[in-house]
Amino acid sequence: MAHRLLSGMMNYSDASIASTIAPFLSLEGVRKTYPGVVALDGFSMEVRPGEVIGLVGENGAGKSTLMKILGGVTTPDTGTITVDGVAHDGLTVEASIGSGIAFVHQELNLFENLDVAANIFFGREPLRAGPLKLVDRARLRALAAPLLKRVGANFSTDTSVSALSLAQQQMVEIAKALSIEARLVILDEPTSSLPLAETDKLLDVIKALKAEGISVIFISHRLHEVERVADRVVVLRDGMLAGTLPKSAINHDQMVKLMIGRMLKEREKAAESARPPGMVALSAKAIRTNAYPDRPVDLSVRHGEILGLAGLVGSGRTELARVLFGIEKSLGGALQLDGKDLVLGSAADAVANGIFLVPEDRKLTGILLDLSIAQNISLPNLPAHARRSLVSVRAEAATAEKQKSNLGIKSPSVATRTGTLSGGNQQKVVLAKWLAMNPKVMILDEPTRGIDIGAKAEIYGLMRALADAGVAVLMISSDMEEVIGVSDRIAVMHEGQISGILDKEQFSQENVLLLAVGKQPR
Amino acid sequence: MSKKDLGLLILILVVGAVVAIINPRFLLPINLANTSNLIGLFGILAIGQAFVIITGGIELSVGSVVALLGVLFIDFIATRGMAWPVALPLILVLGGMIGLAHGWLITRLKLQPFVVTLCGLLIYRGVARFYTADGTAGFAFGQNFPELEFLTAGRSWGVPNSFIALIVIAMVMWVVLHRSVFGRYLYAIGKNEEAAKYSGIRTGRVVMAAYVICGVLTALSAIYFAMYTRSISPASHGQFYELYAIAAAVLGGFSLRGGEGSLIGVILGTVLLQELQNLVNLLGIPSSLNFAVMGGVILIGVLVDQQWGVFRERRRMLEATRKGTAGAAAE
Amino acid sequence: MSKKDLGLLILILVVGAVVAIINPRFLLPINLANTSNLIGLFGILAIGQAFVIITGGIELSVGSVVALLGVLFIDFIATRGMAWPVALPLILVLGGMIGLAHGWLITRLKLQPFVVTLCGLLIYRGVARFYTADGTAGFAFGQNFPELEFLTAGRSWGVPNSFIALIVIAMVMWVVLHRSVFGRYLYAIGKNEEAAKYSGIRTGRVVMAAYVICGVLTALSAIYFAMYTRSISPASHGQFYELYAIAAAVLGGFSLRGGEGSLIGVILGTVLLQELQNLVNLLGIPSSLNFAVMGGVILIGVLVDQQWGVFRERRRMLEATRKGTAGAAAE
Amino acid sequence: AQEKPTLAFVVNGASDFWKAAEAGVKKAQAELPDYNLQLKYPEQSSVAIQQRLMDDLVTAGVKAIMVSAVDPKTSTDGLNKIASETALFTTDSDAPQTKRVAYIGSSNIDAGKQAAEIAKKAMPDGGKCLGFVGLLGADNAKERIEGMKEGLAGTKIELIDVRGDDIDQARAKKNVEDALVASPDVTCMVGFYSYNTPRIYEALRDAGKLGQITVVGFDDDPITLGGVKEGTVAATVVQQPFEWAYQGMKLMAAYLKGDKSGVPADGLIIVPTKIIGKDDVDAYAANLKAMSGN
Ligand SMILES: Nc1ncnc2c1ncn2[C@@H]1O[C@H](COP(=O)(O)OP(=O)(O)OP(=O)(O)O)[C@@H](O)[C@H]1O
Ligand SMILES: Nc1ncnc2c1ncn2[C@@H]1O[C@H](COP(=O)(O)OP(=O)(O)OP(=O)(O)O)[C@@H](O)[C@H]1O
Ligand SMILES: [Mg+2]
Ligand SMILES: [Mg+2]
Repeated sequence: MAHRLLSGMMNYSDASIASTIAPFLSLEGVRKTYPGVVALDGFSMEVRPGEVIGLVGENGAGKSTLMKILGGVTTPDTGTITVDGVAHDGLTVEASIGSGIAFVHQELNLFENLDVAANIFFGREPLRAGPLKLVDRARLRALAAPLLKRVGANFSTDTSVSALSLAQQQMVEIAKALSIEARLVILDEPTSSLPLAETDKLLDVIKALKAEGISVIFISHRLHEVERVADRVVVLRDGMLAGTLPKSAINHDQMVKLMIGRMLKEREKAAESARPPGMVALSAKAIRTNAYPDRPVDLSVRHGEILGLAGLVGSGRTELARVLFGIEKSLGGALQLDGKDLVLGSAADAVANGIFLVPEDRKLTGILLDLSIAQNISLPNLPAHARRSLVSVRAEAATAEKQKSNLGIKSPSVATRTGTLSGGNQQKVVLAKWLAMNPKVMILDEPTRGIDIGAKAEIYGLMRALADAGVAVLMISSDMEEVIGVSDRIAVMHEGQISGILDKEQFSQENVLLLAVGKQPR
Repeated sequence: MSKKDLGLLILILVVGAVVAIINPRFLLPINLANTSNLIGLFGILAIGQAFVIITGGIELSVGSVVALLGVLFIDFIATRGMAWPVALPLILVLGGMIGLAHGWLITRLKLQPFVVTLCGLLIYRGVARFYTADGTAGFAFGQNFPELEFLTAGRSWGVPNSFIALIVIAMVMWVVLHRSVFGRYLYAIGKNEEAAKYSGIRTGRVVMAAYVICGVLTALSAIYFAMYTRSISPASHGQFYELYAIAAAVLGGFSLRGGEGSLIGVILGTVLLQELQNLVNLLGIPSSLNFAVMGGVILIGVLVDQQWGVFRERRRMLEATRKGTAGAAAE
Repeated sequence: MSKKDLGLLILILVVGAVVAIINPRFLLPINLANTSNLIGLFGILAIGQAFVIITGGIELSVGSVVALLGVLFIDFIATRGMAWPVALPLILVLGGMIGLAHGWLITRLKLQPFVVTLCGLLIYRGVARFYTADGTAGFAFGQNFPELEFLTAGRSWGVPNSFIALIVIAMVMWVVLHRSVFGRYLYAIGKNEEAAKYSGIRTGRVVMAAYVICGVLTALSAIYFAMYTRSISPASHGQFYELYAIAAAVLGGFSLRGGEGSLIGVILGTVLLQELQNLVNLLGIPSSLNFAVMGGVILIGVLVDQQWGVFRERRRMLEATRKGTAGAAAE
Repeated sequence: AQEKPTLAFVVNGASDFWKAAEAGVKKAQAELPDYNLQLKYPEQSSVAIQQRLMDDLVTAGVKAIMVSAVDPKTSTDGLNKIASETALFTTDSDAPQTKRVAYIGSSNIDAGKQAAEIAKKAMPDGGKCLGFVGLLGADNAKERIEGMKEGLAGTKIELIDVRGDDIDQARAKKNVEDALVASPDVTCMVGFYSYNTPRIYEALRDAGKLGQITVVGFDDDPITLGGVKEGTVAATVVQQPFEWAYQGMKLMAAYLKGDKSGVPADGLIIVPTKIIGKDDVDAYAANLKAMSGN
């Protein structure tokens, strides 16, 4: 294994030395089209051993497409990929793995019916001797345990993946990437569902990889993370290379400028509240959820405010949101809306009362990918778009057109399938369907997850506009900057309970963190 | 009418033309009437099945329900002397209740549709056989119900009334499926039930309604079948009818994953299947091959449809690329 | 053995005990041998089906394949005078080829398993009937194949050899399903085919292999069935056997969505179904109720399993929370 | 070929029983060159499918149909519809209330009585009989059972139960096996359908009880005939589908030509069933072979 030898001889943290040696991987004129879009257009880049490349770009810029090509999941229409000096027209998954490329996909790819160890070594199981290809289960566990430790996981190798939270699953994904004797690890938005401490842990893992001479491509919309770890930043715009920033030139404003082609005026922040908060809109009294059946939650959100809900992974925020939206039954406690008791039997009841949820998992629960933009927007309020329970396509299109121009949804028409939109635009469709209906309480669960910086700013603006119009906004977020930058008040959850509520003057990363781990703020 | 439906229609016409050339008696009014009568009976069944398939479900108990309700209907009016205008709605209600039970088990107790309706298939047939002690339910000699017989087995202007019933039901159901709020909900649920739920749709109720519709339509066709055969041996009556209904829907472009298919499609699927059966008999093909012909045609139909889809997708992609390139160049 | 399997085992023993109390002849060695013979035949079928169901597929043509290959086997050795040691592997190869064809249509041409195997159900039955011109394939009086008969219908130490064959196959298949890499891939594909593909698994081949295994095992049981009935009328032989096999798998804890189920489960499912049939006969229940009893028990079994799952999930959650809380407190 | 008038023989389902009828049709065809004779199997044994087959045959221009109706008692209207469009004859199981021209076949009641004769002869001291049949609800099964019970009335022989198997031969055999377990005191078994007797034979052989239990058979499956010859099957009641088909076809051809002399006043042409015992079996088998022409 040549690269091991090399890594022993050289110190790759010194980028100037690294740049003199042959690249591990290079792409030349890669082009990839999907129906209706050119996802990548003559893109070229190089990856040298031991280099951490930050890959940034707006939603739909082509980042995931590029990575899928490297992972062998799709093949480019034209262009060459050179790995270790060998040129390919396209890679297969085997070839990709075989040449030491490990890949953490943007969408999780775990098998819920298998345990953690089986998932980590899936497709590369240690075998027992003999022709039967039997799995050596003892060795499998022995191999998996140190990997879990390395990513800082606190669960065991024989836990079933179905019992893990999203973030814990993300850790398994990373452990899986580490398990390949990788020379290049590709992380496609690995932190999008990781908050706070876990993100730090991950960034440490990246640094450790680099120290071992392993290259990393790190894709993220959280630019400060990119700033922290990247040796070089590659910016994609509309499928083309918009520019490359050397380590010294990596800073927030430069990246944004390359990504969207101009400077962003207001830095991804919502405007200050234009009005004093009003009466309590929705309040939860001793609500108990499935995730923490013996931990009652008390929380109230007022008209006209944005209440941020922060907390560590699995602290029970999503579960709470699901109860407030009626998708899940509470195990006890009571809800009040505008001072009146509220019983939610289903999401339909919540919707009827003006309580809306923008869920965490956009593609599975937020929208119907196969329906058009107009059909998605009208879906929760279909009877209003119908005469004698027959749907009026015209009324539907009218509503959709209005929302499309209000929110700036980028698409050829409102009849476009939402599945073909970029993440940010999909998220806007989710918002649009509720905005078309006069919300009273708007719950947003990780509303900017996997969304680019431009779209983020727009969504913050929308939330503020909602609050100013008197809507009670509850925003769950694991992005510290976002919580602090956007909220009027911050509630922090710790193991199923609200551990504290911070007013604007108490806002600080430290305070949020302290509450999140169950300690008192200073 | 979608391109898919048009393709199916053309296939039906081409097959019809070929058969008519080989045996011109195919076009005799009596043959067309006989065949359209069966299209009516099976079509009503298939529409019911289609409503369930749209939601991503399946209804395997159809054949057994046809046997059970047929037995009950004949027993009610022929043996127990119930007036048919009472018995008929009663049977429809029973069908609806069976559908409701299935829907309830599927949506509330979260059982899989395949499992629930498979059990239904076994149970209803058993009950039907037990009810008559494995005997045959039929009318006594000379027992007549002129109005009922006219409505179910009679003809108006030479067209079987069962076929007319199908046309009426199809038109109503077309509006329900393709134009109504309920229909939209069905498609949405078939595509992604979870997301539909998060949009505030009471998915449980909608799915249950689909099973109820299927149950009622199955009950109606059970009555038609009973009046067509006028005798029901519960051990074999209606056997495999669920497969005919599913096959018609699949031929008509429905996906068993849900969320796809049109009402015209399922009707055309039924027409093609009945045309094939007619053809086998008319052209003197050994009837042992009947099944094989049916299976072969469904397979080829689905294959062509699928390959055609692949081809179109590819062309669309090519064109899109061209346009995309042109657009980029213009910028 | 999982808790689910244990529950099923207990159910089997309880039912057995009740029947034995009512009619002690249930426990006669001869009755146990007879029933375990059929468990052997249906069990082999059900294991094949299980491999397909694990991948999220379904194989509906099983009954027709049993008829077609049974007819061919008897025809080969009884009429055409082929030596059975030649005919037997030939039939197994044919079964494998049928499975391969299904797998190919499903994985390469992306047709739905339900559709492909539904067409298979129709086509193979048609071909079988055409092959014998709707006649019966059987042995002439006194035509004997002592070794073959011993292997298929004979007994060793009082245990039917078909049952012994099932045990051997089950053990091999248990290793394949639960210990081999291939088995692991099957589960993974059943749960998330896309992800398996991203992991570099040739999912197409794995799924195809599952259908081939199902085809070969079906062929084997077709031979056993042929040697059991010694006469096959292709119009009815094996009808609904796919439902028995699917029912056994479902009872044994398989999900038709794929990715769930154990080999022991499917065997126990088969045992329960055959026990029920035996019970109907031994307790003198009208044979018309046979189906209804089967359907009822499957429904109840699935319901209990489902409700039990809900209950356990809730308890697990409670406990997990407690532990979590305790752990946090200790920190 | 289209010019020649077509005569069709429609059976009630696919079964080997009708192979002899096929031979009869073949023989009649040789003697009726001016006609086109067909034997048709419906793809399922159900009223709807048989009715549909006949409708289609009428459409195809068939001049006369001889049918073994799936459910003759209650299919009056359907059969009358066919009778109004073509010459309709019934066979196997009569539908006397229809406008059929004639019935040619045997009497299932009489066949049942003959089975009772066999049992009485084989078990002069009496005994308990168990019956096995495909479809308990089918007319032919009911009539045979009824006939047998009538024939046994007043004797010490009793038909205690009849088990159905839905024409699933694996179940047919298992039914016999289970019966041996459940009712150890049974001394005689009756196979009412053609495949039931061979299944009884095999189950008894497997259990080593051949010869200990009296077997009464119906029809002429080779295994049944073999058993009769061996002495392990007491005797079997055979119908003569060959004759039904042969005579029926000739009769239909004559009828179409206007010669109605072959049709008796009551429209019933009974081809009697026969008991085939050990002494007759060789001759019967030879005849059978000769008829099927191989
Ligand atoms: N399978 C597909 N079919 C059609 N279009 C696709 C497909 N995959 C990606 N696209 C399109 O290709 C373009 C690039 O998508 P890609 O997923 O690479 O963007 P991205 O940079 O990863 O965005 P994000 O930050 O939202 O993850 C987008 O316009 C997207 O809609
Ligand atoms: N349906 C469920 N069944 C069992 N456990 C669950 C379920 N839903 C959530 N949990 C568990 O409950 C805990 C709280 O999860 P929840 O998703 O509400 O947290 P969160 O704060 O939103 O975190 P995240 O950032 O992961 O979304 C987690 O440990 C999760 O694994
Ligand atoms: Mg992406
Ligand atoms: Mg969450």
